Amino acid sequence: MSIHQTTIDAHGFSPEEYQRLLEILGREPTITELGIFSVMWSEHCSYKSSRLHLRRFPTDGPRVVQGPGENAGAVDIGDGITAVFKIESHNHPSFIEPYQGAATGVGGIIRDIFTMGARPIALLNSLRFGELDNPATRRLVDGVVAGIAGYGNSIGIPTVGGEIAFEPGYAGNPLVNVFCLGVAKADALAMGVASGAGNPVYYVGAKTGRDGIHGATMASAEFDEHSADKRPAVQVGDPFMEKLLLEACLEVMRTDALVGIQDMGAAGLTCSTSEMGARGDSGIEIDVSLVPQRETGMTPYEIMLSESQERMLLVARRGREAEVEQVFEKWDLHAVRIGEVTGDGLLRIRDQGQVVAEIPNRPLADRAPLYDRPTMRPAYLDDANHLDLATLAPPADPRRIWLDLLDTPAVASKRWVYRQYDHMVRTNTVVLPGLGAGVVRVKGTARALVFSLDGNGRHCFLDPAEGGRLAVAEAARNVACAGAVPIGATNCLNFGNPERPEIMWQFSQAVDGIAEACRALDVPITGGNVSLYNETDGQAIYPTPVLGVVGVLDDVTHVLTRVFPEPDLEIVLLGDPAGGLGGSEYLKQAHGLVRGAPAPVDLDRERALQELLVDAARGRWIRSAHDGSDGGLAVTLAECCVESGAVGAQVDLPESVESVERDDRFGVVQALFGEAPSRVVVSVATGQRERLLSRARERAVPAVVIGRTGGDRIRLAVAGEQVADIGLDEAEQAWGQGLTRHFETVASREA
Amino acid sequence: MKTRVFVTLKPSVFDPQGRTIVEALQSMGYGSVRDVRQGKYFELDVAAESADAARSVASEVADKLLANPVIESYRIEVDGDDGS
Amino acid sequence: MKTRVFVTLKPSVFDPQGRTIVEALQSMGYGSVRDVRQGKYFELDVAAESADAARSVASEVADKLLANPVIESYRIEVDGDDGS
Amino acid sequence: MKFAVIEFPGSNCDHDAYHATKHVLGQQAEFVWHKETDLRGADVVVLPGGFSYGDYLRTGAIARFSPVMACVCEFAHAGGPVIGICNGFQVLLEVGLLEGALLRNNRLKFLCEHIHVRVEQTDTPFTSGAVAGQVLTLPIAHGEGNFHASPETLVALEANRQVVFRYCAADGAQTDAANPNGSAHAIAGVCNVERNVVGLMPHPERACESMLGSADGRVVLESVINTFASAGAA
Ligand SMILES: Nc1ncnc2c1ncn2[C@@H]1O[C@H](COP(=O)(O)OP(=O)(O)O)[C@@H](O)[C@H]1O
Ligand SMILES: [Mg+2]
Repeated sequence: MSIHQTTIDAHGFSPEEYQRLLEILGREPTITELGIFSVMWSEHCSYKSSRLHLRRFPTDGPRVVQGPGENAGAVDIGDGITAVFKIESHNHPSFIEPYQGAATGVGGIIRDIFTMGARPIALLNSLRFGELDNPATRRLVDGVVAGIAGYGNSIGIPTVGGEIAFEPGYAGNPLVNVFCLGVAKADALAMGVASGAGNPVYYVGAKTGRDGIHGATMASAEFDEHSADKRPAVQVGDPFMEKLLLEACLEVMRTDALVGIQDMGAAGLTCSTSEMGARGDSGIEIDVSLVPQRETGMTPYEIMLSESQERMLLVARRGREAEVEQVFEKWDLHAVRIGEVTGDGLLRIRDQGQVVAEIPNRPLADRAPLYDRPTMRPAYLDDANHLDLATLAPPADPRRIWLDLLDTPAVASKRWVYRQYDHMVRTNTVVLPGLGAGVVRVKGTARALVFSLDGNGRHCFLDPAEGGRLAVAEAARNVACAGAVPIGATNCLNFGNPERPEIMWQFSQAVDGIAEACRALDVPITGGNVSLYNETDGQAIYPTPVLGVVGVLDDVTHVLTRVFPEPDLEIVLLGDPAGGLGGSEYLKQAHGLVRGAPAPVDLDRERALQELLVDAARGRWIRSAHDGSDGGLAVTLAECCVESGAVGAQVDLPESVESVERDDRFGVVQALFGEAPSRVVVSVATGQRERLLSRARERAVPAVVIGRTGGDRIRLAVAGEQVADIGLDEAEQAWGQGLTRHFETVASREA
Repeated sequence: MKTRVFVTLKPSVFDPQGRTIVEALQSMGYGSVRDVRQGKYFELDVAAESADAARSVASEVADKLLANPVIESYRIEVDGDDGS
Repeated sequence: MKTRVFVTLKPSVFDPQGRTIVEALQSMGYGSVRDVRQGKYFELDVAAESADAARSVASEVADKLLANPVIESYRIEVDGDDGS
Repeated sequence: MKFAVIEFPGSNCDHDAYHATKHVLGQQAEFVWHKETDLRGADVVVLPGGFSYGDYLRTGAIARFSPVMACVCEFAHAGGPVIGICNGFQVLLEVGLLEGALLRNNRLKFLCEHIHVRVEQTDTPFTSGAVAGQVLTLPIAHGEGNFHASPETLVALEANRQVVFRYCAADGAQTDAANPNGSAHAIAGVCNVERNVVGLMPHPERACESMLGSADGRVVLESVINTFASAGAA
């Protein structure tokens, strides 16, 4: 029976792609085969628009144990221990069902980590939403945060930090990116391979239902006004099941009865069987009628494409079956043998013995479509990059601007968010959320792992290449501010429709920027995720690469946070004192503009700054370090002062002489609220000023003493002239409540 | 008027709580309980002239707030009224 | 046999979820909803010969597991049986 | 002395309790799987925090039926010291070793932060090393920690001096703002009439090393170690 053209179209094949399918099979596909090809060749699984570009990332380095290609990347942190980490997006599912979408995103990334044989020890998330004055957005935020909390808290992996931003462009397409970090003994990494003909293939975990069928293709399709009625089945997360799977899988891996293991994520059984086979250069054969099912009457097509959560596929060594089965029994899980590895290189699917699909495995993966899509610099840039301060209304009183910025949800304390996350479980969290990068100690060693997620859609909108460089620099800088050496990176590239040349240009530029900065800062990319088609009704989100950088702190007792620890310490500004207003929070907040160009990062100077920070932490020359970002130095300083045991400061900032946008009316505003990379505010340990300044000179990092901690107010001067002054209680009131007040009356669905 | 709203997961949606409860009951010796699905139950006190009016308020409220139409469906009962 | 168990907080126990829902509804313009109490709802599939037998299994199960008598009370309905 | 840390499916602070007792305080510690039916000669039992059975249905509701709970009850009835932390406290309430129940936090959100509790009673094995009225800084991490009991039970708990920990401000004052979850009488932890079973929502085991933000939780675990040592000496 021949497959109808409408069926082929509904599976998203282009004519050329379908032709290639026919060549591979040498015949017409069965419906199950068509489904398998369609998910494997979807954007989500095949990276067909992005693969070409991702090759430009640096992925090697002396510390890299596992680069891109496996379930997660891995770097050597010393003491025979490997850090395993990855980031994943769950944007579309979270928009459709915020709680479950976010929850299953967390579940998915955790599986990627323990699949590698690593124990997950920390989670981060990076979130983007529309503005909070819209009640629908507030419900979305409420649901996403509750979903992340619901899953992470229950499974017992601390969520130790992240980032959250609000821009109108994300209103119809929020971004939910989650990052997980685990640790493994260097020699105990597990791989997603199927090899050794005759070895049994096991299915373990939740039963298969009709959830998320075509989820992988859905994640690659633009939203339109009909999406709401398509109502694709939503997966419901079961963190309890995953906790059992996590413990049982780690226990099985401690035996050597296992050949390979992979979770069933996007495209479920299809992806796990064919990828494991392809990696092991083997065939694999399963019978879908043996797959545990939650619903009756499921077809082979449905079983192969289901995205039910909390399932794993594993290949055991023949003769060692009993050991594997016993471990799962202990955890009340039943490992079910559904097939075996074969030597014929075919992915063969049976249903009660009868073959329903038979596909050569290598070509399914290797001959997946690959596109070099056209790129074109978008027309909006010329206008958007042009910022003329003379056309702006005169700035308000600096004190007023300062308080307003502190109270902006993007800048204000994220306490409302992270209070909902168990950030202390497992007793490794050395720095509580809100104080800087995530810091977890590695028990049994003196070390800690330090990690940060950063990205700024506004910057990338105005200059995607610079935005990419800035994101890498900021994430690495946040790691260095804690005293750690950045050693590896992961990334999540959230963009619009790649078939539009302007979007593809943004993508390509951002990749170039990221690649360049990763090389310069010596943080190879070990993996990541691409999420395309982030558009609603033809309106794309800001191009939003999110960078996750992981660093290692050899001695955990050297750790630093952003907070000024006590009065009477000197405050030093490291890095470039000049800030610009292009793309700044001030411009958006006070003038409603996303305009100009973000201040560029000088990567050599950035690297020198980060090395200086690591030296200063090791030498205990400094007591705190905080990276200035959104809202400029005035906001940075306020953030150093508030929070636990608040201490005030008197600071005199240099005038921003070199700023690009010269306008006398804006001199003070630029000094206080101008943004620039490679700037860090530190408090100096008593008696260590000269050492810090001389080391800074050696490394050619600008360093100026700008003030002293103490008192119960934050007083700011520019070039000797007092310009703004707020009480710690006022700062805490504005900054502490800026986000929370939006949520006081929201009734959550999960209530 | 006392109005009851029952919110249940749609039949195709997986109910991990229900499954865990059945397994617990089975290990406690209640093998005769073959399946459990867990839902939510709301008792609303609605100021309305008639059962119909109360029902219509309750169903608006269920649509907007009490139930999540993507994964849940609901049923309403009004005191002294058996339609459903 | 389909058996339903409704578990509600005892009237003396404060129900913050219900209160939050009332407040949200009032801010959404549903002033006519004067009170909301939230409970749990279980659908049990019980293998039993009669409605009475199903009811008795359900009430044992509710006593032992589904409801916590310190804070909750429950009610049972069996398909094709209106006793309560 | 030997601690038994009970592991239910879904427990996730089991490793925290094990680490604190074994590696920080240098005692013997063993995990005891919920299907086991003996406590392996333990001197003290810890029911750790987490989400036993996913907290599905109701916190602690399913875990109380685990085989090991019969041993725990027997151990408790024989006077052995038992501490339930967070989810472990919820299990102790469900199984009836302690009185009361825990409702959802009054603001409905899960809450993870450091709070203060006042030690109200020092004649339990877990508070004997504290000074009456001592204020401890401890982390909480729960969604259902709102202690509830009938008015009669509350009167009895107070009259019998069974309220062991109460939420308070940093200076020990009892204020509404210092009660994070709406608990009746600001109750953070209680004991049984015999005083050998203690349950509390805050996590002393997460506060045994100053690097983690507070070491105030040590007094709870050290109390039971010292009680045992002096009992052994006597
Ligand atoms: N979604 C989130 N989840 C958890 N923690 C968050 C989240 N958003 C922000 N935080 C925490 O709040 C702090 C401030 O975040 P952010 O405003 O991005 O600061 P910065 O730009 O200095 O990194 C960080 O320590 C971060 O970990
Ligand atoms: Mg940031």
